[in-house]
Amino acid sequence: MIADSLIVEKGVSAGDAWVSVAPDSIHTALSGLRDDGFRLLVFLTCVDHLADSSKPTWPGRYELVYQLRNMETREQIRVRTFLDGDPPRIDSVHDLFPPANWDERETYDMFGVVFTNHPDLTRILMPDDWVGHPLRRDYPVGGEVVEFSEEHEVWQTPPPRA
Amino acid sequence: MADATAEGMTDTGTIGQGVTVSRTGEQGAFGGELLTINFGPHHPSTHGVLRLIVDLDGEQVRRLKPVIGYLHTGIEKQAEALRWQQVVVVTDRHDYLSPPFNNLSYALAVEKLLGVDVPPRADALRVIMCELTRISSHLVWLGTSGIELGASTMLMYCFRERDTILDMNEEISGFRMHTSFIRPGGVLADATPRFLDMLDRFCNAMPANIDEYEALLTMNPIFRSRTIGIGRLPAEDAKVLGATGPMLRGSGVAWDLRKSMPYSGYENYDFEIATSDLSDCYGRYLVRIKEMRESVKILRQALDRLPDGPVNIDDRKVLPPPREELETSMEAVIHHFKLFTEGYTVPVGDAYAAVESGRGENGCYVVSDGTHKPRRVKFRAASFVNLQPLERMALNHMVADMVAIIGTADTVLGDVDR
Amino acid sequence: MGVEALAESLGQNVLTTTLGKLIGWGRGNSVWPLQFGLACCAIEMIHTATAGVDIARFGSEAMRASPRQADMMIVSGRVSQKMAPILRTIYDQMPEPKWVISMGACASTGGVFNNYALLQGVDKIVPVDVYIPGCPPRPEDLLNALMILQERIKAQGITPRQ
Amino acid sequence: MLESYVPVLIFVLIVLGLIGALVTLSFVLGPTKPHKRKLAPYESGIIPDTPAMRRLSVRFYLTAMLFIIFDVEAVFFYPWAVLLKQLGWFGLIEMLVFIGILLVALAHIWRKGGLDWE
Repeated sequence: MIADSLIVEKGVSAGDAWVSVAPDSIHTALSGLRDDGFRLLVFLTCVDHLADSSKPTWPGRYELVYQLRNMETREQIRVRTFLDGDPPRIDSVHDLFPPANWDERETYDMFGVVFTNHPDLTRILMPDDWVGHPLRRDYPVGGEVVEFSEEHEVWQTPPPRA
Repeated sequence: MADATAEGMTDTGTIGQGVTVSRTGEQGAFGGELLTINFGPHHPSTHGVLRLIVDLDGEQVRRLKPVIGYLHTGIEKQAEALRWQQVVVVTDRHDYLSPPFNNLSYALAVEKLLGVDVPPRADALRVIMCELTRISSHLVWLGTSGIELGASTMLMYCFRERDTILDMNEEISGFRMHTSFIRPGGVLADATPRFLDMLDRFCNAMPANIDEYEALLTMNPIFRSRTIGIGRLPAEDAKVLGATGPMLRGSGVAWDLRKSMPYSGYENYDFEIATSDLSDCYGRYLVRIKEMRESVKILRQALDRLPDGPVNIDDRKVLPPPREELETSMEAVIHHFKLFTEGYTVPVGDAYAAVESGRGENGCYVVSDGTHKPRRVKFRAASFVNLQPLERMALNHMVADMVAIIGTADTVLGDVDR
Repeated sequence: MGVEALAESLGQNVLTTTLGKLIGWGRGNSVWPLQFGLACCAIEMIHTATAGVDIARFGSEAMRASPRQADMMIVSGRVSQKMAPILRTIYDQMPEPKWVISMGACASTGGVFNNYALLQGVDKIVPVDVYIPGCPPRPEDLLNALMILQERIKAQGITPRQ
Repeated sequence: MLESYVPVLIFVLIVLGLIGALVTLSFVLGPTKPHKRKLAPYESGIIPDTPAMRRLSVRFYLTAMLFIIFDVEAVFFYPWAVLLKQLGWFGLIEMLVFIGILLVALAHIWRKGGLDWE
């Protein structure tokens, strides 16, 4: 398993075991897990905890989530890291898990998380000249203004177009 | 037929590299220059708005770069702006060939957070709707892949059966395609006797129809010569690339979430996992045909042993009380009012639930911050990952074979772009 | 072209109206749709083209893949920001007597998704003739829209709308 | 003497008349509004920036030539088929020799690998 020195926190959330790791040791932690048999990266995504009242303090605004699975023993584990900075930076793991290549490009496209030494870190879903990263919490939902709906007042400031 | 260079496959370094596209007119093998063409977003054989930038040396593909995003609908951002029960309507539409599977992965994730289990009848109805949708999704794949390789009768036969499935969907939920049938806490409505009767007739008739498809394609020399040995994906690379579903089982890996990590009662149905060791387009065709037969067996078992009882959990905080109770009890009115103005809240935490959809593992990762709106809803799209081996499966194949390879990946672009 | 100038100069007499009826009848009964399937509505469009509902009875069976041979573009599905310029290019590349059916709520108004990613209604970039509500509309709705369009084409006669 | 050719003449006139009518009618009746984007090459929705004219591989030329040879061979069967009765055995043997020669050529090409692509 991962060397205990790397683990910052450990726990079980709704039936899934998870481990929290410091951002700069993500590559060693994942390669350790991979050698233990967790060879399938189910998905990699980011959660933006801006103005998140569910916990008093957050170690970082962006929480990167790596869900790994061991296909022989059917075990699953979730590795989290908390990032800050504008743009937040972290090492790429595409050499350990090939599916991470596109997942990282999508996370960069949607959240602006820069994955260092990624072969082709460009936008994958949005048009190439798009400004802003849509899934950040401070990015408005956009779309048409809906009158008399206070829901849409909150979400309505349109993105700054290039 | 030049099959893909196998030895270059297993080292993970080059997999999924950002492919540089040749604009300079590199030299091809027979003196011609590499021609860069767009197998573009608007193309009849790309099963949706997928764009492939292809470097052609004469007829052979030397380099291939998928470009996606042409159907990006911002479903994950939309889900953050909606309440917990409203997100179900949005989950229907990202993989529009298997709506109940998307609902089921979202519902299971939310139920994990709520810590509730649905009654057995709801589980059985969920299995019935999911297996029906697996058959209808495979029928769309079989029809479109058939017509792409020249068998236009396949389209007519497959969509004839799909019409009966859509009529069943309409009978039980009022919608043909996006049924929104499976919700956190249970299902939309109980099965009507007419639905059970239609399902019974469907289970009796379907095996004969599948024999009809097999009679058309399985021993058809044209179909076999267009698919055998085309788009080879060895088992080791399928696992390394994270492919799931028929893409993985077509390479001989017996991994099916319904068997390995069973959910909503799949452990008490007996069916086999359809695998084939051919690991090429023909192998994946056989896997999907066998999967349709297994789904009919599951449907027959689910129909015969349909448990009775309630269809939803009776937690008034999550699901509205029945209508007739509103006249009598005040609490029902209060619950009803609270649910339909603010919606329910889910305990803080995050959960991941995955189901085996027609395309592969269709998962949903939900993060809740205790408010009545999800903090983050991430859909693990099977097509998004199954599209990545395309770069390597289509290497050194002819352009015409690329049509079969795009077809065999069975990607739905709404699922890829979300 | 020649005959339009001729039609204006001759004014509405017995010659141009009967010729107009003939041309309108010819154009109306063989409207070739462009195979422009985007999302869920495309599956219902295929249902319309197959034996169950059979659009061939209305002369629109030949779903052309290239815009050069198409008279009508059925925008079936949601139009994302990245797809909008491509949709406009394909509409421009269609030969002149051309019409547009906007199939489904997403094509007509952005539908369920009122956010940054979708074009809120395809009539923002191409002139639309017939809108079909529904998400996705039934195949019979598409046939109904086609019949409405056919009446319009027959009524237009020699000089189509623009 | 030329009377026997009148049906052919009528046939040719009908064909030319029909094609002529179709082309002129659609040219005259169809409204045309040419503009830059419409005349751009269609590449599934993307306006290509790479030059389309590239030096093509020799295989295309080879395949085209093979097709022409065996297509012209097929044309010779028609007159022979019409006069099969009058020619009798002599015509049959003559045609078999003709086919034999071309079969030898086909076998040679097949063995040399001219038919498959790479």
